[in-house]
This record gives sequence, structure tokens and C-alpha cells, in this order.
Amino acid sequence: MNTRYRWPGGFLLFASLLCAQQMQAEGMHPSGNMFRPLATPARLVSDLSELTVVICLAVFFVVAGLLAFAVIRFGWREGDSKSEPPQVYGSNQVEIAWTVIPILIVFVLSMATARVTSEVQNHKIPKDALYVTVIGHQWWWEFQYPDFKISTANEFHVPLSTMAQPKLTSLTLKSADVSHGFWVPQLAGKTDVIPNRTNSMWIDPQETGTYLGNCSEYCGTQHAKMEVRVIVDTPEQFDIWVKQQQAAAANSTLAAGQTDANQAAFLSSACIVCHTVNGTSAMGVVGPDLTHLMSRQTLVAAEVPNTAANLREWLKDPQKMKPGNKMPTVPLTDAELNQMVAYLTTLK
Amino acid sequence: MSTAASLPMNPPIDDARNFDKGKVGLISLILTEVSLFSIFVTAYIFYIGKSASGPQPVDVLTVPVWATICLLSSSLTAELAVRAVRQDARSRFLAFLGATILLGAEFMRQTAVEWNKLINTDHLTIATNVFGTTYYSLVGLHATHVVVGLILLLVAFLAALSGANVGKHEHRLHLLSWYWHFVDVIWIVVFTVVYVVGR
Amino acid sequence: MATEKQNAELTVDLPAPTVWPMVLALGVTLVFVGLMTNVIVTLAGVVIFLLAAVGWWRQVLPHEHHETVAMDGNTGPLALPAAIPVVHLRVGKQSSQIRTAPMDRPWAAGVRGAAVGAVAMAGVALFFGLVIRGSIWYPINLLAAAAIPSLATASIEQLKEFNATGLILGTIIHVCTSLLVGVLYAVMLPMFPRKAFWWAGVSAPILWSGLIASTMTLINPALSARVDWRWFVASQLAFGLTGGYVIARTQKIESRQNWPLAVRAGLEAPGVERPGEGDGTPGA
Amino acid sequence: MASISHPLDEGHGHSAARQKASFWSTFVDQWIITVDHKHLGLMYIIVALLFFVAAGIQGGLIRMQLMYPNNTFLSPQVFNEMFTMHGTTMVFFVGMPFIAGLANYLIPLMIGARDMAFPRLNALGFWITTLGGILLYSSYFAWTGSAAGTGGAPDVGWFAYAPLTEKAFSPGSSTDFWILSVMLSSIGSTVTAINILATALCMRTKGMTLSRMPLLVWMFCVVSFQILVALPPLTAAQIMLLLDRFMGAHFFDTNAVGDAVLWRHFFWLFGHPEVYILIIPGFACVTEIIPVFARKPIFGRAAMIGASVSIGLISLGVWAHHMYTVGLPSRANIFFSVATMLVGVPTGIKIFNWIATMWGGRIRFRTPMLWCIAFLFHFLLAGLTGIMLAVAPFDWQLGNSYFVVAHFHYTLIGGLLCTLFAGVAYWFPKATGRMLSEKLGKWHFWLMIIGFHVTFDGLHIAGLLGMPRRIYTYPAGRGWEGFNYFSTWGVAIQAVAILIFVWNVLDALIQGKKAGNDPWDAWTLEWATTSPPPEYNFAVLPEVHSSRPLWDLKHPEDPDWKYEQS
Ligand code: HEA
Ligand code: HEA
Ligand code: HEC
Ligand code: CUA
Ligand SMILES: [Cu+2]
Repeated sequence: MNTRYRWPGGFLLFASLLCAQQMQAEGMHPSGNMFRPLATPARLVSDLSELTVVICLAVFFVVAGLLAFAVIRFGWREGDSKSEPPQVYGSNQVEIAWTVIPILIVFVLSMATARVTSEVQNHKIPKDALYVTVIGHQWWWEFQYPDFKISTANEFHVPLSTMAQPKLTSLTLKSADVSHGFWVPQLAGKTDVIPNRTNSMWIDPQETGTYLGNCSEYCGTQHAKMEVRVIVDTPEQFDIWVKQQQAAAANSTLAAGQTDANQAAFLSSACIVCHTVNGTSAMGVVGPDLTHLMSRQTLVAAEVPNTAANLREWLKDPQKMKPGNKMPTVPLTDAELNQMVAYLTTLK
Repeated sequence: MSTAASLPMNPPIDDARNFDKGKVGLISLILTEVSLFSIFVTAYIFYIGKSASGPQPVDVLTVPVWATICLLSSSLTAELAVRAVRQDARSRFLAFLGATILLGAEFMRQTAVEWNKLINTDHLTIATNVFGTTYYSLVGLHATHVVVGLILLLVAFLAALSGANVGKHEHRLHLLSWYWHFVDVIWIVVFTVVYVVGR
Repeated sequence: MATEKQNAELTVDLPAPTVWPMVLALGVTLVFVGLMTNVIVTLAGVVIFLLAAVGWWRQVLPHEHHETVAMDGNTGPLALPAAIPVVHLRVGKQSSQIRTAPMDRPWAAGVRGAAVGAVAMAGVALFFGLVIRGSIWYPINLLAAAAIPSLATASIEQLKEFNATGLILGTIIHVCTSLLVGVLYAVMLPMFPRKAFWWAGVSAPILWSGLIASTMTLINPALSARVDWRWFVASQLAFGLTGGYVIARTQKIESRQNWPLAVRAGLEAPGVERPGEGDGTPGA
Repeated sequence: MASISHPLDEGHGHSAARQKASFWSTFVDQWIITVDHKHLGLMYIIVALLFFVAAGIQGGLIRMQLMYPNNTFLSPQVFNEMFTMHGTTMVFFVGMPFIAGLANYLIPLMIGARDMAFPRLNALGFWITTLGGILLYSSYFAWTGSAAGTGGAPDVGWFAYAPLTEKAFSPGSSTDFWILSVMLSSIGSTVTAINILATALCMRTKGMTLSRMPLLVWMFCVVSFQILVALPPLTAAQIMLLLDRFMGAHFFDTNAVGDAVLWRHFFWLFGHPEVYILIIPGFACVTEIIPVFARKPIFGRAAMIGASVSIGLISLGVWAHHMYTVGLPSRANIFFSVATMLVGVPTGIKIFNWIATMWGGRIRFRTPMLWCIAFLFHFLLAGLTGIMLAVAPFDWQLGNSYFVVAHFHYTLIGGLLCTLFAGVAYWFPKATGRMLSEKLGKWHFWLMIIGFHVTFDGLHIAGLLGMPRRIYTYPAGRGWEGFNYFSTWGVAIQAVAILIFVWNVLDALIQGKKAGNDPWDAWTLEWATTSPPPEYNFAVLPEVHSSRPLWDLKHPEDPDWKYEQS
């Protein structure tokens, strides 16, 4: 044993670097960085989290400092083997001191926690709030707007909330099968989506754009590919979107006698057992509503961009793109496949 | 025994204030069983009144007064049996132990009758509704403990009948009686929850 | 250590190896496996279980089964490393001329100091509320806003109104923190080398006021936005000065100031002698 | 050694005198049908290490899949099985047997007894736990159906949330394997806990009052209490789940009126105390090792006992901090936040006491001590990330993210694993009579620490950037790639470290330096017998007068009992 050990110093340095990085971690926009909040619930949480991190860092530096000092200062030296150090058994005073200080810290944190917890959970939902029902399915999201009677999947639009025009969106969370978790970090913390139980949360997004989120509760094979997108529109854009979603599906109102071969192919396939296209005989509820499929940015819970090629690939073998998902491979010839894609791409 | 010089595994130790290992073991076992039962009781209470369909407790449960009297009094006879051992009264011991077993068996018979009625007359099975689910599992768990107790009591009884020296096993019998009391106390809880609160 | 008679030919009874626990475990496992495969496996499991139970039973009843093992004869004292001398803390001696009772009940002193300090601090805060802001409830509500969201977002007018939860929570917060700090004072003050009163009365309150000021926006945004820092510091000083004074006096802390740290900190170690305990017995 | 005595033998159980037995019969006697606490203890530890390698390799495979975004190294199904098996194995078949092994080996030696209170029950516990592990792994060979999740290894995560585990969503038998093997392990742990309590309370040698009992034994008593109280909720919930799956009951059947949250309450009622069941034995090792290498008695012994007991009690009332996101009322969330943070107080007392023990000492940096220091550092960090998670609103963001994964690997590797390695390094000479190599030990130490940091430090940040746990793959461009890439390399370093450890052990067994009875100059009773100890532990049962009996023996002029209030 030649020198004394100085490694805790290295650790400390490393840890502080880490922490600095943690405070500044710069995500893309939109990112999943909880320290870049863009709605009130997320901001409240982020503020409290900063306080917590600061307190914990302070505790860390003090205690790690004591540890490092003890290790360095009282490390073994030449000649130490000749005697035993003084035997100290304890000290009531010191022990009381280091019991009381943590209690004080916990006390401070508890108050802040209590305030933020009830501020977020018990928030009064104003009368003019927009209500959206979020339904988790194995492995996709369904969104219903009871006020507008529209239904969409995996992506949903909400209006912007500004100081001048505050607009709060209240989400009602339900599950069709197992437990899921609804989590869009920049808007709010996560809330679980549990069968036989209705949860709720609220958001008031303060910047337009697309926000990414994931299912946050393990729900089976494809839990990884159960992403969600929240698209925040200006109030005007939002109204346009609602109007468009409320419209009946393309081609659904063809006059009698007129036929659309592509549509006929779709309506005579197994697809209608599971999917809905408003205004047609397709009224299944097992899979996503396809009425305005083409208005979405992505397909299959944000797995791939919404392009005709991807759509074709999906229909050809859903199990290849997203193994284990609940849509079976419907055997289709190439021609039929083309017809399907042709029809679906009209569903703007 | 064979080697007089041999040291016992656990020499009698005087001053360390050691406890009796049988008692510590049994109390630990009872502690963990209490924890187990409290979960089933919690589930029962949680689901009271939540069965949407199927038979409801008020309609099909009758308060098992006789069975309860049997089981509770069997605790008394078990206690008397242990006292008899202490006083080295062999036949009194056999009589009380026998009575304990009979009372326990009568309790089980009552349970069987009740279950038979529930299943065949009222068509309530464990799969019918959450009442059935929680009822059969809670009462069944308790009944399992009664059966285990009965087997142990029976073994003691047969051993005693076939001439074993009961006095030597006083400690074991004492512990067995503790277990039996525990099963009784649990019944009081189950009874209260199922037939009083839940009905 | 050797208390039993040493005898090279001693033997000892140890429980004999036995296969039954293992077989019993196998039985239980098979019962479980059967649930997933075939009842026959379960039945086999039950049979094995019963066999093992009986086997085990017969091994412990009526007598536990033992094997007798001879001891190696090496029952004498064991070779252990030679001990090296122990250095003693030598602190009691120099200060043994001081004869005061050791601090034995820090709680009592802390609670008393806390009570006095708490009243003084509240006094200042209420004075501020009443005289400067025109409502006695104002400071209480501000304090409670740390934990109550409705108060945290309330307007000044609302803060001046009486609020029952505010009063209760504000009082709880005030009492709890005062008590904790009081106890901390009682155990820490003796450890300061000199002028404990100065530490308790002035430095500490200023120190923690600074700490609080820097995190207040996060801990209690309402208070941080509305507080008058001069008055805040004044109320903290009121606590420190009165509470600290009471504690310092109660414990005769001043008179212990020239003792060595180890004694002041109440270390329990041979060599640290509590003044007043005579010389023979080391610290208790 | 002794021949197996047939149970039907007359003669009330004394087998005949020892005969010269064949190698195999000796082997069977000592390592299969033994009831000797030392052999069972070692068997437990060996089994735990074997499972550790299995679960560690699973951890490595998980990391390999996550090394790159959109990786296809493992299929989703296989990945899900992987983390389920990894978590289940690590908790139930590595952690639990390891601590059972330590308890078995050390407690009788430390309290001066010849064996555990119930030696045969002890054997039962070992075998039932081991068979449980084998049952779990046999699921890999079970029939695998065409649809996902019908056969093969369980894929429901180590906390197996209902209703994903119900027949409707998990057909086949994979979930049954999980339920039944974990149940076996629970039975084994319960048996061990009863045994530990009975041993510690009833078998202490002369003069060893409870206040003089080694802190390790005290902490194992707390752990045993927790096992007895906290395992039954899991067992009960699993029985209910079995009834659901096999008999159509509706406990957690959300298609009827069953409640999904009830399972979570029951599971975490077990699951939270479980993590303390895992760490308190670690605390116990550290508490024995630090004083010896700092050459001072533990600072604040009574406070240590008090802190352990209060951790044991408080931790029974904080379970819902795993459930902040299920939509409990705000009052409940606040209550559980505060209760959870309060656990930091007794834990803090311990950390401070350990540091104070080192303070003013003469710290010898041998491998056991290095592990202890590393433990202190890691556990401090792990505890503080725990406090962050305990703040309910913070947890709404952190929960089920990689931040949690990083938190608990800090507690489990930085905390538990470090202390277990400390324990192995410290007691290896006692158990085998040979010293481990310091040089290899230091290599093992440093590589493990570095590997661990490379693996898990960055994952905190990935979590803060919104990366959920239990995902078999993730898209590029969300800022997670770098952290995942480096993390995977860390495993390779850890693997090398573990291989060095294995090498060190084998090498020491074959040609290690002789240890002698008391190589560390320690103070508890296990060092007052030969290394390895004889079957009967102590030829003459020792008598003690203080909590450091060997100190008294070595320093007759300055014995501890002079300073201890009894
Ligand atoms: C050995 C295992 C272990 C240990 C010891 C701990 C210790 C702690 N854990 Fe951890 N935890 C796990 C293993 C462990 N945990 C696991 C496995 C999971 C995930 C399960 C799963 O979902 O799969 C988990 C998850 C988990 C969650 C849920 C996260 C989620 O899923 O949403 C939470 C939330 O509160 C939490 C908190 C804590 C706290 C507060 C402690 C405290 O005990 C820490 C106390 C220690 C300190 C605080 C440091 C020392 C103290 C001081 C220096 C004093 C001064 C400090 C202060 C006053 C702040 N843990
Ligand atoms: C004691 C507990 C313990 C320990 C020690 C570990 C050790 C490790 N764990 Fe742990 N882990 C858990 C308990 C533990 N884990 C739990 C409870 C979960 C939650 C499960 C769930 O969500 O249900 C989890 C989940 C978990 C995840 C998250 C999975 C997910 O959410 O998708 C990951 C991912 O990185 C991971 C990685 C690792 C790694 C790399 C190690 C490494 O430290 C392992 C190092 C060891 C070895 C590598 C083996 C020895 C080496 C060799 C024999 C050499 C040859 C090996 C190779 C070449 C690979 N674990
Ligand atoms: C058994 C039910 C079922 C049938 C039959 C079925 N689907 Fe689906 N479909 C689903 C489910 C479930 C999903 C969601 C998959 C996922 O994301 O995990 C889905 C997803 C889709 C999507 C992507 C929707 C989106 O919003 O991203 C399209 C497009 C689609 N199906 C078209 C079809 C067509 C065309 C057919 C007939 C050839 C068909 N489906 C047959 C159940 C079905
Ligand atoms: Cu849905 Cu995970
Ligand atoms: Cu926990």
C-alpha cells in the first residue's frame, strides 16, 4: 500500500459533470425533456423537481464530501499498524443533530410536494374546457371528442392555450383491455389508463407543434410501439381540423348506382369487421377509425410515416411491421392490395 | 444416551435470556399467517356489494351459529386437554382431545353442508361473481387451516391412544393448542366480515 | 472465554443429514408442475409429499435424530493475532477542573427554547401583518401557502382574509419547524467553540434566511413574491435571539465553552471524561 | 462423514460411529442431504451466484438489443421475456438466496451456536427455493404456441400487473410458471425467516444478551420480520391470480368487476418492503466490515439498531409510492410522499454512523473495505434519486422511465451487489480457510465499478429525456441513442469483472494463501474458531461480555464491557 486513495475526488467530479449535464440536457423540440415544460402541469412539476434536485445535490455534496474527507484523511499510513486508534462509541448530541437536519429537509420538501400535488390533481376544470376521451388499446390509442362526435387514433389535436385566450383540455382516460399509461412529458406527468376505472388529467399547451409521448405502463408485446402524438393547433386551425374530421368519409356519398371499385373491394373485405369508415358499412370498433386516415402524420401508433408505400407494406403483412399486434394478416392479392391502398389514400 | 460425554447440540444456557424456539417459531408462523389472512379479508371487504349479478350474500348466506359454537368451544376443550397433560391425567386428556377433534370435524361438516347448498341450490360458484370469488377463497382458506389442525390433532390423538408418553410431549401439545386457538380467532374475524358486515 | 471443561475426547451431538426435507420440497414442486401439465404429476407430487412428511416425522419424533461427532481435540485457546496498543483520546484531563452537570436532556432545553423563539418570531410576523399590511391573517396565510395551492395563487385581498385551513396549517408549520430548530440548537450550540449565543442569535438566522431566500421561489412562490425580506429576517432574528438565549442559559453552555470539542460533542469514548463524574469512570 | 441413518433404525437416532465413507457418500452427506448451516449457507450462495450469471447474461442481452435504435437483435416477445426473467431472477433467485446464505452461514457462528434452531427446516428452505428457480427456468422449455405469450418464459414483467396476467391476455402457462416458481421461493424465504428469528432469539451463547448481539444479527432479525409480514401479500395475491386463471374467479378480472389496482396494492405491499429486505442484509455486512477495517467500534450502536427497526416499520407503510400514477386521491399521494421521504431519515442516520465510524480511524483499504466505501457512495446517490422519485409530482415524470431503472440498479448493484461482494471478500477466508488475492480483488472491484457507472449513469438522463422502460426498441432522434450505446459497453466491462471474480475464487480455492483463524484482526465470534469452522462450530461454546468479544480477549487491559452500558 503505497499512497493514499484519492478516488472519491474523481467520482465527485464525474458526478457533478453528470448533474450539470442533467440540468442542461438539450433535447430536440419537441422533446421528451421534462425540464422543458410547455404546459402548466408540466411546469409546476418541473419547478418542484428543480427544487428537489437542488436539495438532493446539496445533500449529496455535503455527505459525499464528508465521506471523501474521511477516506482521504483517515486512510492507512505508514506506522499505523503500531497502534489502534481511539475507540469512540458514539455521541448522542451529534446523532440527534444528524437526525433533526434530515427531518427539516423532509419537512420543507413535503410542503412543496403537498402544494404541487393538489394544485395539479385538484385543479378546477373551467366550463369551456375541451373534453377528450383517451382510450388505450393493445397497442394503439383511440381519441374521442364527445362534443364533436369525432374519433381518431394515435394522434390528436388540441387547441393552444394563451394568456389572452386560455383554453384547457381535459382528458378522460379509459382502457379497452389492460393497463396503459398516458405520458407526454412536455405537457404533463403520466397518468395510468386502467380498465374498469376512469382517470383524468388536464393540459393547456402553450406552444403549437407536435408533442411526442409513449405508453408508460407495460402492456404486452408491443408496448414499445404505442406512441402518441399531440398536435397543438391555433384555435383557428383547430376548428378547421374539427370540421374536417366531422365530414363524412370521401366517396361515402356516391349516388346510387355509381360505384367505386376500390371502395367496393374494401367494403367486401374482412377489414370492416374491425374498422370504421363513417358513412359506409364499415363499422368495426376493434381497430382504429379509418374515416380520415390520411389526415394523420403517421401510421400504426407512430411507427412509420403515413405514406402509400408504408400503408401497402402494413396491409401486406401487419405482423412483419409490428410483430404481435392485434391486426391479422388478411390474405390479399397484389391487385386487391393496390385497390385497398388506392381507396384508403382517398380518406383525407 | 449412548455417549455420556457427548455434548448436546444446544446446551442449556442460563443467562442470555434466550427464548423457547418452539414458541418463537410458532409465533413467527402465526404472524405470517395473520398477514396472509388480512389480505384475503381486505379483498373480501373491498368487493362487498360489488357483485352486479348472481346471488347476493343476503339471499344465500345464513349465519352459521352452530358451526361457530362448535369451533369456539373446541378451543376450550383444547385448552382443557393441555391442562390435563400437565396434570398427567391421561384419560382426561384423551377425552378432551377427542372432543376437540369431534367439534372441529362438526365445524367442517357444517361448512361442507353450506357449500353444498350454495353450489347446488343457489348456483353460486367461485366463478359466478365476485361474492362467490371472495367468499369461497376466504372461507376456504380458513377451512384449509382447520383441516391441517385437525390432522395434527388426530395424529396426536392416535399417538396417545397407541401408548405414547404424552407427558413427554407436553410442550409440543401446548404449541399445537396455540395453533388451534389461532385458527379460532381467525374464524371470529372471518365470521364477522362474511356473515355480519358483508351480509 | 473457555467456560466448559476442556476435554480432548469430547463428542457433540449434531443433527444427522437427512434426505426428507429435499424430498418434501420436490413433492411440493411436483404438485405445482402438475397444475401446468397433468394431474398425474400433481398426484405423484402429493404422494412424494406425504412420504417425505412421514419420513421427516419419524425422524424427529419421538426423538430428534442425531449423529455424534468427535471434536478434533483442538479445544484449547485459538491462535489469534497479537493485540496492538490502543491510543486513547486524552481530552478529559485538561478540563477536569470544570464541574458542571453534563447535558443529559437536550430535548427539554430545545423545546423550551423553541417555545420562546416561536412566540417571538410569531410576534414580529404578526406585528408586520397587522401594522404594515393591515391584517393579522396575512402572514399566517403566506406561510401556509407553502402547502396550500389556493393560497399560493390567492390575491393580496384574499390573503388578508381569515382562512381556517390556512390558520391550522400555518400553525403546524410554524410549530414543527420551531421545535426542530430548537432541538437542533440544543444539541449543536454546545459544540461551538465560543460565543454560542452569537451563533444562535445572529449568524444562524441570517444563514438560513439566505438559504431560504435563494430557494423560496421554489418552496413557496407566494411568500417569495409577497414577502418583505427585511421583516422576514427580523422575525428570524427574533427567533434566534430569544430561543438561543433561553437554550444557552438553560444548558449553561457558556460555561462549557473552553472544553475540548470531543467533550462538547458528547463523544462516548474511553479517555473522554465527563467533568463532574470523578476520574475513575470513563464517559457514559 | 457420518453415514445416513435410516429413519427406521432403532436406537433413538444415534447413528453408529463414523465409518470411513466413500467420496460420493461423503459428498452427498455434505452437499446434498446436509442439514449443517454452513454447508447450506454456501449452497445458497453458490446457487445465487449461478442464477446471477444467468440473469446477468439476460441483462447483457437486454442491453445488446437496446444498443442501437430500431435494433432487431431480439424479437419483442423474446425481449419481454428477457426483462421479466432478469428481474424475477435477480430479486427472487439471486438476492433472496444470497441473503439466506449469508444468514445461514454467519448467524450461528456470530452468536456462538452449533447450528440454526431448525436445521431440517433450513434444508427444506434451500431445496424449495432452488427447485423454484429450476421451475422458473424450465419455462423456457415449455411448449410455445403460435400466438404471442402462450407458452415459453413469462413475459409480464417482474411485478406482473393484472389484468395483463389474466387468462384473457396471457393464455398458456408462461404466467403460471412465474406465479408458481415465485411462490416456491416465497415459501423458502418464509421458512428461512422463521429459522433466523428462532436462532437469534433462542440460541445465543452465554452472556450474549440482545444488546450485545452483533448488529448483523440484529439487522437479519429486522429482515426476517419484514419477510414474515411482507411476503404473504404477494403469496395471497398470487393465490388469487391462480384462482382467476384456473377456476374462473374474478379477483383481478377486469372483464367482470375485478379491480386492476387491487393487484398493485397487494404487489407493492410486498414489493416495497422487499427492496429493504434486499438491502438491509447489505447494510448488515457493511456494519460488520467497516469497523474492522477502520479499527473502531461502530459509531452509535443503539442508533443503528433503532434506525434498522424504524426502516423495517416505516417501509411497511409507503408502498403506494409505486402507484403515484394510478390516480389515487391527492391526499393519498401526499401521505405516501411524506412517508417515503421519512425513510430517508433513518437511512441517513446509518450513512452518517458509517462515516463517523471511519472518522478518526485508520482505514485499511483491503478489498472488503473498498466495496464498503463504494457502497456508501453509490447508496447515497441511489437514495437521493429515490427521494426524487418519492416526490409524487416528480415521479409523474420519472415513473416507469429509465430514471427508475437507473435508480434501482444503483440501489441493487451499487448497494446490494457491492455489499455482497464485500461480504464474500470478507468472510471467504473464514469459510474456506484461504485468502482471496488482493490483486485480482482490486481488478474485480475497479472494473465492476467502472462498468457499473458506464452502464447506468447515462440512463438517468435518458429517463429525464422521456425514455420509457420495458421497451424492446426505440426510434432514433429523441436524444436517447448515445446513452444507450455507452450503457451497453458498460456491461462488457462488468462481465470481465465478474469473470475475474470467478477466477479469483477458483484460484484461491486451489492455491490461495492460508488464511488462519482471524486474518482481519476482527472482533466477532466467528473469528474465534478455525477457518473453515468445524462441523460443531465451537469446541467450547464461548462466553461473551460485550458486543466485541474478541476485542475484550485481545485487550484485557481495555475491554469493551467497561464502557458499554448493558
Ligand atoms: C435495494 C433496493 C432499493 C432501495 C434500498 C430503495 C430505496 C429507496 N427507493 Fe427505490 N426502488 C427499488 C429499489 C430500491 N429502492 C426498485 C427495485 C424499484 C423499482 C421497482 C419496479 O418498478 O420495478 C424502486 C422504485 C422506487 C420508486 C417508484 C418509482 C416508480 O416506479 O415510479 C420510488 C418512489 O418513491 C422509490 C423511492 C425510494 C426511496 C425514497 C428510497 C429510500 O430508502 C432511500 C433512502 C436513502 C437516502 C435518502 C440517502 C441517505 C440519506 C441521507 C444522506 C440523509 C439526508 C437526506 C435527505 C433527508 C433527503 N424507489
Ligand atoms: C439484484 C438485482 C439486479 C441486478 C444485479 C441487475 C443487473 C443488471 N441489470 Fe437489471 N433489473 C433488475 C434487477 C437487477 N439488475 C430488475 C428488478 C429489473 C426490472 C425488470 C422488469 O422491468 O420487470 C431490471 C431491469 C433491467 C433493465 C431494464 C429493462 C427494461 O425495462 O426494458 C436493464 C436494461 O438495461 C437491465 C440491465 C442490467 C444489467 C446490464 C445488469 C448488469 O449489472 C449485470 C452484470 C452481470 C453479468 C453481465 C453476468 C456475469 C458475466 C458473465 C458470466 C460473463 C459473460 C457475460 C456476457 C458476455 C454478457 N436491468
Ligand atoms: C381483427 C381485426 C382487424 C382486421 C380484420 C383488420 N384490422 Fe386493421 N387494424 C386492427 C388493429 C387492432 C389495428 C391497430 C394496430 C396497432 O397499431 O397495433 C389496425 C390498424 C390498421 C391501420 C392503421 C391505422 C392507423 O391509424 O395507423 C390500417 C390502415 C388498417 N388497420 C387497415 C386495415 C385494412 C385495410 C384491413 C383489411 C384488409 C384491416 N385493417 C383489417 C384490426 C384489424
Ligand atoms: Cu400500452 Cu404500454
Ligand atoms: Cu419502493
